[in-house]
Amino acid sequence: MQTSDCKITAQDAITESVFRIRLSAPGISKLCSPGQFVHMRVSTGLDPLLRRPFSIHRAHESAGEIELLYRVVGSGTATLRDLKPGDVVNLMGPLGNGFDLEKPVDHAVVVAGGMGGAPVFYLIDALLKRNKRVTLLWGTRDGREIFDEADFEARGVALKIATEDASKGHNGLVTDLLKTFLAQHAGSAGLGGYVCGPEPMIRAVQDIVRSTDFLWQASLEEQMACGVGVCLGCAVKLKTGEIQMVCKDGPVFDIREIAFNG
Amino acid sequence: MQTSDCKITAQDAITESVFRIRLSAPGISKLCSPGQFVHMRVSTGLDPLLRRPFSIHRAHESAGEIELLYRVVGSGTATLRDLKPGDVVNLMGPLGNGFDLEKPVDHAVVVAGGMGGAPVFYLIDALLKRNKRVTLLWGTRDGREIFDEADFEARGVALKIATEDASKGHNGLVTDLLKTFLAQHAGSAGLGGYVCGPEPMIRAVQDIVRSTDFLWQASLEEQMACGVGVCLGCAVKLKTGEIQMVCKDGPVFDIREIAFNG
Amino acid sequence: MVDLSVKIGSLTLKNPVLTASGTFGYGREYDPYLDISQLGGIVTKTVTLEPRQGNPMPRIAETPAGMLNSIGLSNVGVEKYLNEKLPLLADVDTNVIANVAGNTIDEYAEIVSRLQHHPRIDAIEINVSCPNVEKGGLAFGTDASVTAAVVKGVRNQTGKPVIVKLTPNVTDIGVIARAAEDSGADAVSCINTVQGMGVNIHTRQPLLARIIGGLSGPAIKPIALAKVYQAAQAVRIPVIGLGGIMGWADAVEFLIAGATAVQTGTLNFIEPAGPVQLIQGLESYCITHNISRIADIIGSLEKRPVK
Amino acid sequence: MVDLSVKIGSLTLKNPVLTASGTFGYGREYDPYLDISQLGGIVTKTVTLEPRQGNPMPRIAETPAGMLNSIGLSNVGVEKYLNEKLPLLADVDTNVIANVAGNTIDEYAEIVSRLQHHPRIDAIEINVSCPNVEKGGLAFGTDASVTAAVVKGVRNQTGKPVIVKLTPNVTDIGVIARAAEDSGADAVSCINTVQGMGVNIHTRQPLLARIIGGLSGPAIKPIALAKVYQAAQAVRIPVIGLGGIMGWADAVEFLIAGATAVQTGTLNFIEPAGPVQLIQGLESYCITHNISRIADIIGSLEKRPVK
Ligand SMILES: Cc1cc2nc3c(=O)[nH]c(=O)nc-3n(C[C@H](O)[C@H](O)[C@H](O)COP(=O)(O)OP(=O)(O)OC[C@H]3O[C@@H](n4cnc5c(N)ncnc54)[C@H](O)[C@@H]3O)c2cc1C
Ligand SMILES: Cc1cc2nc3c(=O)[nH]c(=O)nc-3n(C[C@H](O)[C@H](O)[C@H](O)COP(=O)(O)OP(=O)(O)OC[C@H]3O[C@@H](n4cnc5c(N)ncnc54)[C@H](O)[C@@H]3O)c2cc1C
Ligand SMILES: Cc1cc2nc3c(=O)[nH]c(=O)nc-3n(C[C@H](O)[C@H](O)[C@H](O)COP(=O)(O)O)c2cc1C
Ligand SMILES: Cc1cc2nc3c(=O)[nH]c(=O)nc-3n(C[C@H](O)[C@H](O)[C@H](O)COP(=O)(O)O)c2cc1C
Ligand code: FES
Ligand code: FES
Repeated sequence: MQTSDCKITAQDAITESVFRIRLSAPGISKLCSPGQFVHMRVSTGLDPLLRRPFSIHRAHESAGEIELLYRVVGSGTATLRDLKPGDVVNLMGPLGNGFDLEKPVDHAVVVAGGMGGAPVFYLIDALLKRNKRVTLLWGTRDGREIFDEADFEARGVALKIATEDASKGHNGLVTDLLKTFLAQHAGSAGLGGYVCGPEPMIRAVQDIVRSTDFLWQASLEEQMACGVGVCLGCAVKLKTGEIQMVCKDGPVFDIREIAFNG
Repeated sequence: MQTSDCKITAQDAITESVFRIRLSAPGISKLCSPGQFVHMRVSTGLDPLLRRPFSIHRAHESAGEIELLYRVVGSGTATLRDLKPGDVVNLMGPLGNGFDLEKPVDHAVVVAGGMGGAPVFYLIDALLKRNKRVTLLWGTRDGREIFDEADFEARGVALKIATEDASKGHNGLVTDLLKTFLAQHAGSAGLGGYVCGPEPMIRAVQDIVRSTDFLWQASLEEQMACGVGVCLGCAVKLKTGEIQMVCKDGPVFDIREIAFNG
Repeated sequence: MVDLSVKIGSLTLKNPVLTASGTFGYGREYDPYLDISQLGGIVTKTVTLEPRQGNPMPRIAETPAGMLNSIGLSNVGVEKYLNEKLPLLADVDTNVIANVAGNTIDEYAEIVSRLQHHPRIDAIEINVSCPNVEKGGLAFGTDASVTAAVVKGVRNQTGKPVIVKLTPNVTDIGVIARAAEDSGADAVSCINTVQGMGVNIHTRQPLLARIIGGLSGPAIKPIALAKVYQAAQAVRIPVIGLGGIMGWADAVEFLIAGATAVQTGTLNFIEPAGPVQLIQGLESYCITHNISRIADIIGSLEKRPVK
Repeated sequence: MVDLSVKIGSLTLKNPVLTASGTFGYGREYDPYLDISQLGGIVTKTVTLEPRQGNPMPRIAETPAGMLNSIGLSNVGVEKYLNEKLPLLADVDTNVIANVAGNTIDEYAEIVSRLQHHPRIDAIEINVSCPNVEKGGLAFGTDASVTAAVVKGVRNQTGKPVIVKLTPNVTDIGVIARAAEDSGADAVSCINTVQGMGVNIHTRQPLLARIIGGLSGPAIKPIALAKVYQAAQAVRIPVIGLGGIMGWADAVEFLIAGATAVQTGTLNFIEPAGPVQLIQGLESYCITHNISRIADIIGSLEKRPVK
């Protein structure tokens, strides 16, 4: 594995602050699996200094390209936004463990909140390839951050939307959708759950799924420096008391094993 | 006076490392005079941190534009080189004292070495406007850094070139040209001298002109932080023992008054 | 309307933004770029008993997100300061803080005795932290008992608020801050520059003629914040925070960490209007966060729930 | 051919580039990115007597041209280090330097007594400079007599080269370096991280759960250079320089300032192949400047002619 300079081939605005970028990264596109991430150096300057982690949004192995979906929140993502096709960023990856795609024997329920939508596209591509039934529960604050709905539906994904600005679907949180889904599917066999989103949402989901008996995989985020388990900066505590590294042992964990707040 | 964001309107490579950039800067183009400089912030990031000083290479008051000529030597100038028309840099200026254009009563001899060529274009424009006779002695290491020769000659400038790579004119130093010039003009009245270039050249000129009795104005360079006489970083010692600031009291000094090395 | 005022001893600042000594001249140099009457105050360049030319050149260099300086307290001397510089500030509606340094403990007291009657001086900042001089400066500010002696000497001379400017180049800034407090200081300001150095690898010469100089700018912001926090934990007098402040958000960090006011230094070189923009930013921050008095956020750092 | 080798006590490094403790795991983690046998050596993560989980999260944050960490010496403990980590390095052709820390003076000696017979350990680096632990660490390294006691204890246990890793968070690093030298250390390395802090202005929480952490990266390079220079002036034993090295040019600065070897820390996170690229850069520099033995530039800083 190496770090490699990757050319930007396309960059589109979804909203003023959310962007989809496409990069030429043949090695990564070949090796990666859903839930893994790349660690990006956005400039060769010294500020920002550290690499930034981004989930793989979609992989196109034959084209040798990957896509990322990101929100501009600080200097690193602002620099990235200002880059144009032809410009180059440096990537390490693919990193992390990725999702277990076989665990939902039959029906996968994917819960995405905010930028948790990023890895979900790739995940669903892979689940559909494996002929799984897929339900996507997708919530955002701003309804414009929900997109490609028609495409999901055309491919047979059961899509339920929640927005806090009431612009699309249910007016409220994605966890409301999850509660409804679980009530409707109480006792169903062959289910498996995937959760991607900000920590408060993952905590809420942890609470909600306590009563279910199938596997819930959650993708976590932590501040990262190295991205490969060396700096020990991105620790997460498991309920066993054990410490694991989000970058190397994760970012995907069994949601029930995560010990939030001690 | 204010700092202002200025749009780049053109950028051309003279060689791989020397560039001419044109900027929209109406305020500066109106106020400036030859020998003054602008203090540029090349990016809004924190590295490089300080502004970079550049002499005004040419001013186009009616177009509201100025030109700079610069060599890429480090991170600031490398960042500048990578900017494209439409991109913006922030300028403070015009700063510094500029040349006294009236002092050569009749015949101005301009001595330029290396990037000392930058301010000389603007200086000569102004001297010609005042109907002065102009001789330009211009030396560089790399002959490709000498340009616009035909234009100077068409405008009546007596141009003598020295290059260290023997590609144009005299094979040697610009100070050789100066010695010859002074020998030829010994005793001439109405002369005035302008010197722009790296410190070793200015020292050599100081030595050579000791025997002449007209005014020699030299433009100095020092590391700068503030550019306006506040930080006291760019001090130069005069032979009187007094300390002056290159940014505010200069960059143009009477060459005989400068105390190099103590 | 947000109340941006804060108090440093008996001195009220209309807002917590001061410009730092050595980075704002004698107060009027940046007039073309900003309206200084909008500032909470101005700290003038360190003044010494006699004029000083300062150190040999080069005396500045750039570093990653920072700069080194080795100016060496170049200044006009107290005579000229009183007669030529202070009058320029006569009718400016802002506080003027005179920053002073001496070669000996007694010189600090002497120079303050010369300044202290001047009506235009609202407070005195004692520089016992300059890394760029042989005598006084760092050598004094790293020693609690010398610091105490300097402060006591000055305290005896003046009823005006006395601020002691501390160096970060110490093992425990709390000890020095307490020495200043116990000797009668009304406030401490921290930090002065951090000792630093650079080398030109082609000539093998140091970037600064005097080899070691003082590091300032955003690179040192985390260090300054830690020192401000430690000093604020150690003393009850106000702490004035500085070091690497480039915008209002940085200033808010300092206030939350325990600073009552802030100073901008290197920022002034990069964006002369920066200090005034910072005041506007502080006001917007307060409005966004529903804060009616900025003084309420001083030292409001919250502990994190343990994860 | 340039001779890149340097000597640290009885230890010869084939080149002066080591990877710093805590930034290179136990030595094999970066195998996919570089050939570690090309390195002058590897300093492994600080190991303590018992395994440690480290500090609460968050324990890293970014700063201008730098980063803060508050890992808190999270490590597998000496038992697992000996049985599981060192064997992974069995047949790697590079030097392995074990970095150790204890909660008490005696613990330093105890852990060294456990490690010192292991054939894979070529030298020992004593960490008396971690800012992120309650006991040992900074509290020891800021006190010359405690540092001396730790070094003596360790020295009694081993004939292997002993390197003492110093903290920059002191008034005078020369005093601590001399204490280490006088107590039998073979070298000092400097610097460990600089105390620093950051605040989230929206939550008013510190960026690090433990509030104050350690600053590393290019921001601290000028500080590290000054400390290396000061330490090298104070002792005759070799000084190993680190702090903010991002490329070969930075490494050359440290060598000229007085370092015999260098370590890369934060660089490894940003460019894992960086340390090896650095070695190539050093070689090119020597060729360009006609230097046949890199050891010749150690401490070769030239004074500037005074202007
Ligand atoms: C495994 C992983 C996958 C990720 N995938 C995506 C993705 O697909 N799309 C996306 O938009 N973002 C993703 N993130 C978050 C992304 O890395 C951060 O938004 C980015 O690093 C911020 O950089 P910045 O310089 O713009 O902001 P900064 O100026 O560094 O920080 C701005 C704000 O973002 C927070 N932040 C910074 N870094 C992180 C981080 N690593 N994790 C969480 N919060 C952070 C800071 O605390 C701060 O509040 C992912 C994070 C991880 C750990
Ligand atoms: C009044 C004045 C006018 C100038 N006019 C021009 C001009 O018209 N064209 C031009 O190409 N350059 C000019 N310079 C020099 C120019 O400012 C520097 O080349 C530039 O700042 C280097 O920035 P950098 O980030 O690319 O290099 P850095 O990485 O900062 O430095 C690279 C090298 O350049 C040297 N250097 C850096 N800053 C200066 C400086 N201010 N003066 C001298 N050497 C420096 C450094 O010592 C170092 O060796 C002028 C300088 C001054 C003081
Ligand atoms: C060029 C320069 C000159 C300085 N001169 C002085 C001085 O005369 N007296 C003083 O107390 N501090 C002086 N300082 C220190 C600053 O006041 C300030 O403490 C330091 O730069 C840290 O703040 P900053 O990072 O915002 O610049 C000087 C700093 C710089 C950069
Ligand atoms: C995440 C991280 C963990 C570190 N852990 C240790 C450690 O366990 N032991 C130690 O002696 N130093 C440790 N350090 C300090 C580094 O070895 C080094 O001294 C410091 O980072 C300065 O070098 P740099 O600027 O090149 O990173 C750590 C540094 C970082 C950034
Ligand atoms: S980011 Fe370094 S261990 Fe995870
Ligand atoms: S650059 Fe600040 S005084 Fe000249």
